[in-house]
Amino acid sequence: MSILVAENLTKHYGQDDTLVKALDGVSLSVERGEFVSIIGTSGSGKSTLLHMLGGLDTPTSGTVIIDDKDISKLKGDELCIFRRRKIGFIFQSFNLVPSISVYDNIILPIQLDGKQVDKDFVSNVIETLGLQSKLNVLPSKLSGGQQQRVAIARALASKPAIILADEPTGNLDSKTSQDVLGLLKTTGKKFNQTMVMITHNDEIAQMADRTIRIEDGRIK
Amino acid sequence: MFNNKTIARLEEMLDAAIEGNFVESEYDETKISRLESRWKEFLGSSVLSNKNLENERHRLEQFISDISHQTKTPMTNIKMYTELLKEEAARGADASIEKISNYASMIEKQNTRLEFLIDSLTKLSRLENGTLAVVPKEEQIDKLIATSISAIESKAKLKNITVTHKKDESLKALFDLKWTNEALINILDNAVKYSPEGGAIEIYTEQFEMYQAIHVVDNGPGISEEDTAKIFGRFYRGSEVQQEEGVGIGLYLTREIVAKEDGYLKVVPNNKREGGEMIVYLRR
Amino acid sequence: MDTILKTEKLCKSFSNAGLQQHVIKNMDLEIYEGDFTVIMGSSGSGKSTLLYALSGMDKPTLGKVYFGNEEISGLNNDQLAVFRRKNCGFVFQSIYLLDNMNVFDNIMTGALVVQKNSPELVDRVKELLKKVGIEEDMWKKYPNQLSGGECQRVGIVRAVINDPKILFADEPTGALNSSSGQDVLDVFTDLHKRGQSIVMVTHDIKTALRGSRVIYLRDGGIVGEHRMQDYEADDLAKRRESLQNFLNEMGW
Amino acid sequence: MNKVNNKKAINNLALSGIKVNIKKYLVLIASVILTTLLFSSLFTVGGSMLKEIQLSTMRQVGGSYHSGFKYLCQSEYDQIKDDSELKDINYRIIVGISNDKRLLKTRTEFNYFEPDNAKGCFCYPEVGKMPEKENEIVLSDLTLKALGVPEKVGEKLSFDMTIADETKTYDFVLSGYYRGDPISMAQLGLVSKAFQEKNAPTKQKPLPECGGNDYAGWISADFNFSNSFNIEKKTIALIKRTGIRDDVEYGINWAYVGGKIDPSMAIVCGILLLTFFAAGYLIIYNIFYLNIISDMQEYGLLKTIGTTGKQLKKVVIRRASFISVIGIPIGLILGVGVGALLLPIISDEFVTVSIDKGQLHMNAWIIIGAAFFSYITVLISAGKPCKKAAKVSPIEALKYTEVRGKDGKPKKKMALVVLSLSLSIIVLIGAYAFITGFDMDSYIGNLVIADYSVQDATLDNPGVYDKQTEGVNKEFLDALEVQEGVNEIGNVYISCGAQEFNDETWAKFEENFLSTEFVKKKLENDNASIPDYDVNVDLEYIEESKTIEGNTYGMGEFAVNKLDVIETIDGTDKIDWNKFNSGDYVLAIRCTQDSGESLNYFNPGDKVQIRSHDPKYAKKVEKEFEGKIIERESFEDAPVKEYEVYGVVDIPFPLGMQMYYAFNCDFILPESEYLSLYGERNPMRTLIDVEESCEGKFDEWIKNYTTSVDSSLAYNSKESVVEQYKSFGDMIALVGTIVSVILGLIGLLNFANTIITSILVRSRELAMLEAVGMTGKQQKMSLIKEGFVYFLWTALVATVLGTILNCTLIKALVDGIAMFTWHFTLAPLAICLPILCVLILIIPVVAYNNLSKKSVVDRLRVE
Repeated sequence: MSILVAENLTKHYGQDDTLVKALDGVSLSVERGEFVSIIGTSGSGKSTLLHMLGGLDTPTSGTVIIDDKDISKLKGDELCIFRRRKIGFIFQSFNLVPSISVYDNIILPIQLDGKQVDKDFVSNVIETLGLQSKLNVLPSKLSGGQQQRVAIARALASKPAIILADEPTGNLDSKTSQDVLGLLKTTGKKFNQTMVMITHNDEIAQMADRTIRIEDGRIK
Repeated sequence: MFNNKTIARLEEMLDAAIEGNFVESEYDETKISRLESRWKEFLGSSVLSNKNLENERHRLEQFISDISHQTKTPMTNIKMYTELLKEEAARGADASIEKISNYASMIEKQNTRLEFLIDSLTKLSRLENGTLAVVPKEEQIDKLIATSISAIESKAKLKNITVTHKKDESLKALFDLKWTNEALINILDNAVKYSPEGGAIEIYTEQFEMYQAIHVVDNGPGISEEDTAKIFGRFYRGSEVQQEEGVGIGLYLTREIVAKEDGYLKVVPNNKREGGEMIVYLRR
Repeated sequence: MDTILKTEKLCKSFSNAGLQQHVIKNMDLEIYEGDFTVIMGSSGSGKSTLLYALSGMDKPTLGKVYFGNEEISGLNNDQLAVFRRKNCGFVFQSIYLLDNMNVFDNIMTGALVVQKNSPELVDRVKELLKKVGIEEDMWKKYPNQLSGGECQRVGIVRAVINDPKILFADEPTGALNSSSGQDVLDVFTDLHKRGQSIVMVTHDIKTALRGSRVIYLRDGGIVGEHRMQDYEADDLAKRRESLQNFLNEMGW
Repeated sequence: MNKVNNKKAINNLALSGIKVNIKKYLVLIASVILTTLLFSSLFTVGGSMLKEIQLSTMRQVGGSYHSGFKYLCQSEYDQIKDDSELKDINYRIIVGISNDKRLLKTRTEFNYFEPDNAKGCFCYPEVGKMPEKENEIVLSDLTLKALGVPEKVGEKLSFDMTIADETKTYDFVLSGYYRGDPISMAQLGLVSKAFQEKNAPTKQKPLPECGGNDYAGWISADFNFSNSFNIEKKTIALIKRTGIRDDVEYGINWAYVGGKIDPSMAIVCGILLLTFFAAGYLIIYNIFYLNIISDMQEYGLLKTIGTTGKQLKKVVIRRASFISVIGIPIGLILGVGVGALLLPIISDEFVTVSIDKGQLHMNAWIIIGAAFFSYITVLISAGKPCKKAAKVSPIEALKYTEVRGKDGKPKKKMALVVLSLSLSIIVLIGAYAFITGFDMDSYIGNLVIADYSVQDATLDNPGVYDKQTEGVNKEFLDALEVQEGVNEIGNVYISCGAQEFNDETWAKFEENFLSTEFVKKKLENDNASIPDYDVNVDLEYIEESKTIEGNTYGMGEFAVNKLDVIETIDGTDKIDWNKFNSGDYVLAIRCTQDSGESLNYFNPGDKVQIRSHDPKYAKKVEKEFEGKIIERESFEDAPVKEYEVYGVVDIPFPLGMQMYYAFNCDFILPESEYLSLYGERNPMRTLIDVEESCEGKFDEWIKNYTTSVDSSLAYNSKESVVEQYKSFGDMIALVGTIVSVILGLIGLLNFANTIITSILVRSRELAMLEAVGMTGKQQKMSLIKEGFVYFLWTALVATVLGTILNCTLIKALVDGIAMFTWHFTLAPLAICLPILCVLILIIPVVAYNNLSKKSVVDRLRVE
């Protein structure tokens, strides 16, 4: 019962002499509750793949089906709402909203959807990520590792169908990276959360249940 | 109350769920669209939960069959040696004491093996069905390491393997002392088993913001990269690990125990370093 | 080979929201002239920060940096800019060509900061562009009309047009796919053969293979060093194997 | 489908966004304040002036009521007073009119007023109370002054009053008084009901049934409808509905009707309003657009985590409204403050002369109007970036860079930026040219022509009908002779009436004047407001009567020299006094229309006849007039003398007398000839030139003479006029400076903001240049050079467009107004451009410095 199925994804930039085949027919599937890592050197197309899977960019051809919904058919605000409910993002540069407190950042996707905040679930997530003492602080006051943990909490809080992490430890030193990866792995298990993480470092990839290798836009 | 358009939609959703092919219609800011997403989520998690149960049951069955398969060998050996022993004894006075003692020691060896397997089986079933829940509390790391070392000291002496441990009273973590002791013993047990005669096992700790790490380094062959990947596989099968008794089950048990305490296990494959290294990360 | 760059007890730390992050911890390092030095290490190990400190792009928090026997760590921003203009060339991962100028003008801007405009200069630019495989028809194009590889090669020409004593490169193949990556690396190797000293930061083995000396960094300190003969395409397998071992040792 | 409620999240995002980078939003708020200030001060001044004009017109009309019926009897009044359509109705009963020598110049009408009616007619006693006892009376301070009675309640007074043709002296006790208004037609006196019933009992029978025309006892009813639109139609409907006699005399209060606004002024005001709106819009648009674009990265991020386009729009609009909620009120308060400051100065000099000048007339519409105007501007300016935010795709926004053209060239909106920069300067040039158009001399030139001019007080008082045209009596002239330092004296005599010519002259007159298109057009223009007016009827009347209205002036040499000579028989533009004084020449004038065209009644060399009006030839003639026989003087047998037209002149305003007839075919005879033809009489006006040195002494003498010796005389001196209208000049200057300062500020704020934002947006590019080796100094130089390009373009566009605007629109506007003379000026450029120049030098350096606080590496690495 796979939560994410990508079929024959291609993405081309520019035309004729400046044609770049970022993705060249990529197919993959992720089971529910699985922690999958996609590894490839930079320029191998892994970021482009993640943007396709997360509906941040539309593929030149091929389909992406998440939770039985083909998102390449969704457009504009509909895609936005799908993202808000079904996909949690964790970026290399954290991408927290600088103007609102840590707690507001965490529950923002839920509030945007007008849902009631599931208080105990959220406080459990906050507890697990050790953020209890930082809730009404502005993100800019936190260290890189702490900000990434807030991003993880935000992704988990809306119980998405899948979490997509783009080089989550790219900006962190080795010690903090180990912490963040540990948290990703344990929270994935604990909250039965399907996760896909992309990285260029195979030591990090080893943390996942399964690893997919990508080279020049194709699965090896 | 509800206009019948909404009720019609709800019925549709129920029928689709029963047939197992419910798909959300479209995504907009209306309440009905949000209801559909949450309905999908519920179906998903319920499917997931009974899927998990089914998986767990499958894995347990698989495991029990592995263990029972593994108990066959020592049992047949014990039967065989007891037969030999009886024969020797039947020869009355000219039975060779040396053979008898040999057979006895073999039986004894198989016995400990059997004992270990049965023991693992009981612990595993208790762990899985939760009768013996893992209850993490703030404990001293040094106490944990000291007790586990003492448990394997005698085996280590046999192969005169030195076990070193840098003490640090201040280190604390959240774990269930009894169960985690069990897990650490398995690791040390393996280390002793695979270290050459006169080798050394070094245990040291490393502090992170969220975790305490316990490194167990031995100068044995270590574990290959693919085996490491397998250990972290979700449906890790005892039988796949080489038949060297105990490696598969022990590690599996350790991994489950640590996972239940929100910690995790990391193995440094032998192509990355000399010898074997296993790291246990416990939540601070 | 004599030293061209030396650091003494170099420290670099960033304070972000009150937390002091020590990225480089009193490092002593020597870069030799004519060497193709590659700095490797896992992400967050401080390799880019070291590169910027060496090249005078950023001032160290503590310790000293010497270029030859001139101490550059004490210079102010403008003096640093002048130092960079005379002695350094830069190639960046995301290339940073000026979007509002065509290829030719991009290079001329870099040149005119140092030299006066002259027919010889124009010829040299044309010759260099041809050498890195950028033909005449491309010269009037704009950066967003070129492929990643082509842009980077233009970036390299811009960096070497003032024939700097040292060429610094920060993950030059970072954003390129493997084929254009190879073209860029060939240019570097060719420059190195003609005696250009290069200091490059990378986390990719294929790039590191081109170096003559590899330094491994972890959490702000140098953990090991590995020397290789100059890069000849033939003994690639042996070279890769020895580098791989070194890196494993370093816990890469 | 009921919507999901996600207001909390939107609000939180919107407001916190502002809290975090408060510095940027302060700039936005400042721009909103400035625009609101601009609009509200404009509206306050405009609104108050309109209200004041309306008020003063009402004062002239004598009432603030929409409409009223005159000469009703009691039964007729009862018939209409309960009509449903009327908002309110009350009445006054005419009693009598002042006939006292002391009140010659302050005509006072006496009525019994219902209290509300008194308020409506602006004569409710401010001190004291309404009259109750028979002998109580309320008067205006002007009447009291004329009577020489101190303003004290309870004061006894008596004066002659005519009630129904019968003049008697009445004794009264003052029960209250109010501030009379010099410009209203007549002062009002309030008598008690008892006095009215006793002396002028209320008429019981309608007017047609009782003859005679005594006014006493008739009821004047005044009433208001629910609103002041098409009052006349409603009044006629009221007559029909109540069944009152349809020939009842009704009076519409033409203050409400709002006089005919001449189209050209309307267009010009429209354009001015438009430019103000454009200037305001441009401040906000420019600043909003550039600042919201810099938030694009945040919008991209929000889009990734699932904020829809619509929600983003809500965030942008909410932030814009938040800014307006703060900015607009402050702007309003400041605007009203500036308006209040400006108002008294402006209205002081404006043509309306009324007691409550310069009061701030605040009404809600002004405030709402200004606020609404500003909020609309804010919403429109936030609109475009709003659309951009909604459409943004997450990826591009995250690494938002400048919009790239197809060929890779960044699409710089240079044209738009330069235009917006230069617009505010162009408007400034236009405003400045208009304001400096007011030239004092030409303004005064046609107001005073000699050091002093003495005439009867009624001559120049717009409120008085029957003016005294022989006011300068002998005593004054003799006293004047003796005064020291008097250089020259010029007497001006006038006799009003109609000109008669012999058949031959009349035929010539008809041929080259009456039958011309010019005359037809003038008549039609003058009577445009009279429905279905037929010009031929008037022409026939004139041709039949063979007479045309016109005065005959007699002027001394000193006065003649003040005339504007248009043409003369000997072709020069100077009058040879000896020749003209020979006694057989006359000067004619020309007829000019509002549009500025003019046509001579007679040309030099024509022969005209003037009949003598010497009293010794006057004889009494019975004439029937409206059914009554009245005695009239006629000069039928007075001798007629023929003169040759020496030349055509214009009579300056302060020299002549204002007469409002369709035509005034005036003639001017030399003083001696005039007196011999018309007999000895007092001059209408005497011009006096005084030695500089003894001007002070003379001024004192004349002031004392005209107040205590002979109060019927009035004088205006060059000093007083200059004084009076100097402040008019100051007003224009003040308004000009304030408007210019606001516009200048707008221009500069716009310019500074554009430059700063264009630098900040390119921070990475600058970092790259620094990395390559361009030092800070070099960078600043290149930025300044770039700023200079902007400066040159702005200066060029501003000069060119400014000149065009100046020579077309402003010239038309200025020439349209009498007191203004247009002259080409680009002075504001001389002030603005240097300031802009300084700005270009400072801003890039400041912007660069705060940019380079961060190290080159950080600026490069910022994703």
